[in-house]
Amino acid sequence: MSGFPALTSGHRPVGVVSFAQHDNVRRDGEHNDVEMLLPVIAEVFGNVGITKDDVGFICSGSTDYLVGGPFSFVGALDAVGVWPPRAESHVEMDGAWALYEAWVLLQEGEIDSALVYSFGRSSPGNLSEILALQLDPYYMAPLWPDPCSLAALQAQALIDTGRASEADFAAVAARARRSALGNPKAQLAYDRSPEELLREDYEVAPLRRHALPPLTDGCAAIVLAAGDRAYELCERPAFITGIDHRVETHALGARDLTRSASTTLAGQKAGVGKAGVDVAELHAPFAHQELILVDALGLADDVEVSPSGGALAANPIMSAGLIRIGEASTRIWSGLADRAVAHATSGPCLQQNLVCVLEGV
Amino acid sequence: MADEGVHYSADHVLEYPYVRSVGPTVGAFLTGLRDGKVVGIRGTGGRVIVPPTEYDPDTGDETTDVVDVGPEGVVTSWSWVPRPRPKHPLQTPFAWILVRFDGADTSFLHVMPASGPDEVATGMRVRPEFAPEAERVGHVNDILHFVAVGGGA
Amino acid sequence: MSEPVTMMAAPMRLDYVFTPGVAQGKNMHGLERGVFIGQRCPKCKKVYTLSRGSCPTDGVPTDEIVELSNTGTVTTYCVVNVPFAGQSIELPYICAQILLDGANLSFMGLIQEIPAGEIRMGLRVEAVWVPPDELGPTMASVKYFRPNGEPDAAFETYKEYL
Amino acid sequence: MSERCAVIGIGQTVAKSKREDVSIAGLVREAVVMAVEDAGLTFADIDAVVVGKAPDMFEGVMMPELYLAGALGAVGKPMMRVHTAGSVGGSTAIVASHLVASGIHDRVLTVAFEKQSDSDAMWALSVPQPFSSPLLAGAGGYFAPIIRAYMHRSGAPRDVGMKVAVKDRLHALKNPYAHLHLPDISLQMVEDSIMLWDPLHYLESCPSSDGAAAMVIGSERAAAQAETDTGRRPAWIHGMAMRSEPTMFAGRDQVNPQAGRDCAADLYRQAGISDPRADFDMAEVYVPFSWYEPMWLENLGFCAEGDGWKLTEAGATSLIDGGDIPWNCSGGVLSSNPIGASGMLRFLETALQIRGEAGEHQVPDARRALGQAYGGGSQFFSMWVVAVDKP
Repeated sequence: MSGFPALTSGHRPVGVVSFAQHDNVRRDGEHNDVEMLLPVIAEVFGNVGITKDDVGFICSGSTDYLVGGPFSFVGALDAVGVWPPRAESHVEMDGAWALYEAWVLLQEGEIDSALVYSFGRSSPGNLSEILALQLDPYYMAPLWPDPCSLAALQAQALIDTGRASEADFAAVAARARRSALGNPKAQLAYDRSPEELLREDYEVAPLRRHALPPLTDGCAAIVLAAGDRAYELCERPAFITGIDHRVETHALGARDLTRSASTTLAGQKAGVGKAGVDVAELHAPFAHQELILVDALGLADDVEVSPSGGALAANPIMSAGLIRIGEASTRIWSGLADRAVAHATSGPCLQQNLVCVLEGV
Repeated sequence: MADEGVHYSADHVLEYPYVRSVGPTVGAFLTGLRDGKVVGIRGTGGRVIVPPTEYDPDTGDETTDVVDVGPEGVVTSWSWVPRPRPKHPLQTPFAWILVRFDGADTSFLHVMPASGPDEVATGMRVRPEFAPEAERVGHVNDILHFVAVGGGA
Repeated sequence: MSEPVTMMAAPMRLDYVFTPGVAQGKNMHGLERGVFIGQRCPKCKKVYTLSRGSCPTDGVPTDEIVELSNTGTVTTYCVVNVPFAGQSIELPYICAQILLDGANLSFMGLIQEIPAGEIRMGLRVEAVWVPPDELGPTMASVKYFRPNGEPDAAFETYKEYL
Repeated sequence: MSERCAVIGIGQTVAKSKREDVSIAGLVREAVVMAVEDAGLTFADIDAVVVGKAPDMFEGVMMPELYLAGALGAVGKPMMRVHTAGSVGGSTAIVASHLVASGIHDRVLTVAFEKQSDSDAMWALSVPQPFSSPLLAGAGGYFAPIIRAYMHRSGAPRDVGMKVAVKDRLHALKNPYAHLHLPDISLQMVEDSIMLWDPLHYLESCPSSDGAAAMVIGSERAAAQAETDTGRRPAWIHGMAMRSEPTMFAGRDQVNPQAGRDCAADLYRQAGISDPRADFDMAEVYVPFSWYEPMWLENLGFCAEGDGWKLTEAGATSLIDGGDIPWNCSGGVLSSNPIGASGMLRFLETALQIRGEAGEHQVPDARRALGQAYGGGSQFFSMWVVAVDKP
């Protein structure tokens, strides 16, 4: 045991001690949600030699619209086996927010560990249409704008400021997919030059195919443990030294799309700038959004960004944010990083953002 | 007969005819569209919010007076769709545009026909092309699309 | 100026492909052959009907396939008198929880060939299947359940499966 | 360590079958603005917002909290969205309270809502799934067989459910926010109403409502400030608990679910409750179908198993009959059911009672109250205890 990192006064040290994710695939037409989760839950417990009966709280993240039936999270509980009855909750959000809820509960000291998981599939329905239902139901949803079209509005606004160009987007995509070559869970990985990528057609101008995330089926799970329990389960826990999330207005025309004010604020509250950052796993589904996020978090040039390939390499909806926290944690466990930042986003054009600072001792 | 490898799948349709009550503020905007005009509402610090909401989108403060805006405006950002999706408002190549109506402080999302990305630009002046009066019902689609004012960027 | 706009139509249609999964596929493959399939949990040994692939209490895959009986017991029921969207059966009708012999979980089924006033807990029933050429990978292959003439089951035999 | 926290602001809309005069944001804001002002605050004073509702398909807006962020004054703040089926209103209040109990925030706004009239509640609750049986029974068809099992086990006479239906509607007459106001309600009227899902009559079932409920949860410091500013006393939270169990498993007791019993045990341990019937002055419990009152009386330990119906029959749960442990003085879910908000209304009503602000349906000198919500197939439970005294 090596002690705990410095924390905000009154906070309890809580660490990520285990992480598992499903293979990220374009379409799993074979398994249902429970069957996809079963091996992931087994792995996340198996990694640290515990069972479902050892955790004090369970929290999941998912959304009903992906498969077109209400209460999808209810059936998914069967992948855990909540018997005898368990303290359990669910957010209709990315699993990163389920992790936040568990972290809050762990702060109170009654429990020492928690299971967090999330699941979601892009393949059962048409995600471009489904996500339009997240928009203002009177003014925007009736027009059925798809996420790529809205992201492209954001990208164009960024180009208009002169702070970035299509070539910058291609450079982000090329680096992310090259990094993904080293990630066995990546769905989309290649070694292609930005110049080559810029020859692709527009999907929605100014975004070309390379600037878009893949459509992914997947799920993920994390075990959190507090205090000494973290060291019992993990040699070098990834302690959460700051975590915060903020939301912006839904009205795209009332926001500065070229800045992520909510990420900046969450990053400040989480203490990103208090010390140097070795690695940042950013949930930027579209290439230009990584540029906005790096800027919003004030990350220095030497910070390694999304070594997993990020959401451009695999974007399992409702899990891609939680996976960023998992990926950043693996860097702490292995000693490749001492201080990491993980980020999750939700809503069109980076409407809601969570920032988590992870440190090893 | 081996059970292994029997994978079924089936089409599943979720289809509901939602009917939304819109309330006085959204209603004012939709009523305006039906009558061929555009209105906004005053929010925090007197700024004009278009499309209008019951609250200032940043502060949550109650909004106050309904005010006429536009009908012309300026494009604040855009994206260009070469291959429209089946539910998109236009089925030939078009641009999504954020339009700040004259007199407004926020922008409104709609569409504009464009055969290429060079036919739309930030800063371009545009105006709405309304559906014929008899066809307007009080819906964002009462604006068929926007067109450039004076025929160019 | 006419009346202000107060309502807005917002029709919505989304198309999906539904994937029942491996375990339910096995159940459905059974239904296609006119057979109920159960799946046994390797830990608690309970036999689940209509399993989604895991034991709900142990959280492990239910891999062992068990063919179940065509007969079972009504554990509890209700008489439906209310019409609602999606319903296609003449009112009133009986919905019952049916525990198939050899299974450890009941499921809801339609009971016919008995007057609504004679339905009771413990009634022994059998499945009536659609004609062989109409069998499909769906619960719709079971037309309904009907009394099979056996004496009622004792409450003790099904009290844990209400 | 856990910090003290309390309800310091309360807001709710009048529940109605169709609120056709407002948008979704307009409806939610009625409750939210009322709760914030009730606490003597403005949006600027709120640290975080926690939103709850039942399936998004009721309104056809996916994750509607994103669209509502501005309406809720949540811009620039943490915002969360909870969904735990029918228990969601209770779970949402609990998640919000933990944000304060953990010491992270001082003032958290929590809101739950449903605008079912944009659709038809039955749609979202009975989406037909491919490969499943065409037989659909609706929510009552799911619960009616469980009620029959309870009647069989307890030997309760058939009219107990009808008595609950009358009692809660009489309570509702004293609550201006309740959806159903049936001045002529009587046992005969319930019995004469159509038998929906035998043994449940129409008037033994909950309505379908539009409505919203909101509370501000405050820290000890915030509670003191609110009391000074508004003169309203805080309703101190003495315990909160959630428990879940699987929907179906071999040997599951759906009449008296273990998750409910475990949740109550954990709650009572936190709040120091040894005899719920004696220790509480009132309770607001999620009773969407009349028979769930006697079932939950047993599940929550207000009497021995099998005896719940006797309390109901004796009038113990009736405010009007001067019962010793009034349940659902607001009229309960049987009188107002904006599904996503129904659980929060239970929690909110307990706080209203503790503050002595329940008006005509106030329990005299209510000092400690139980709020409970449940959902799914009687598998998700959320509960809290609020009291006049500081914990």
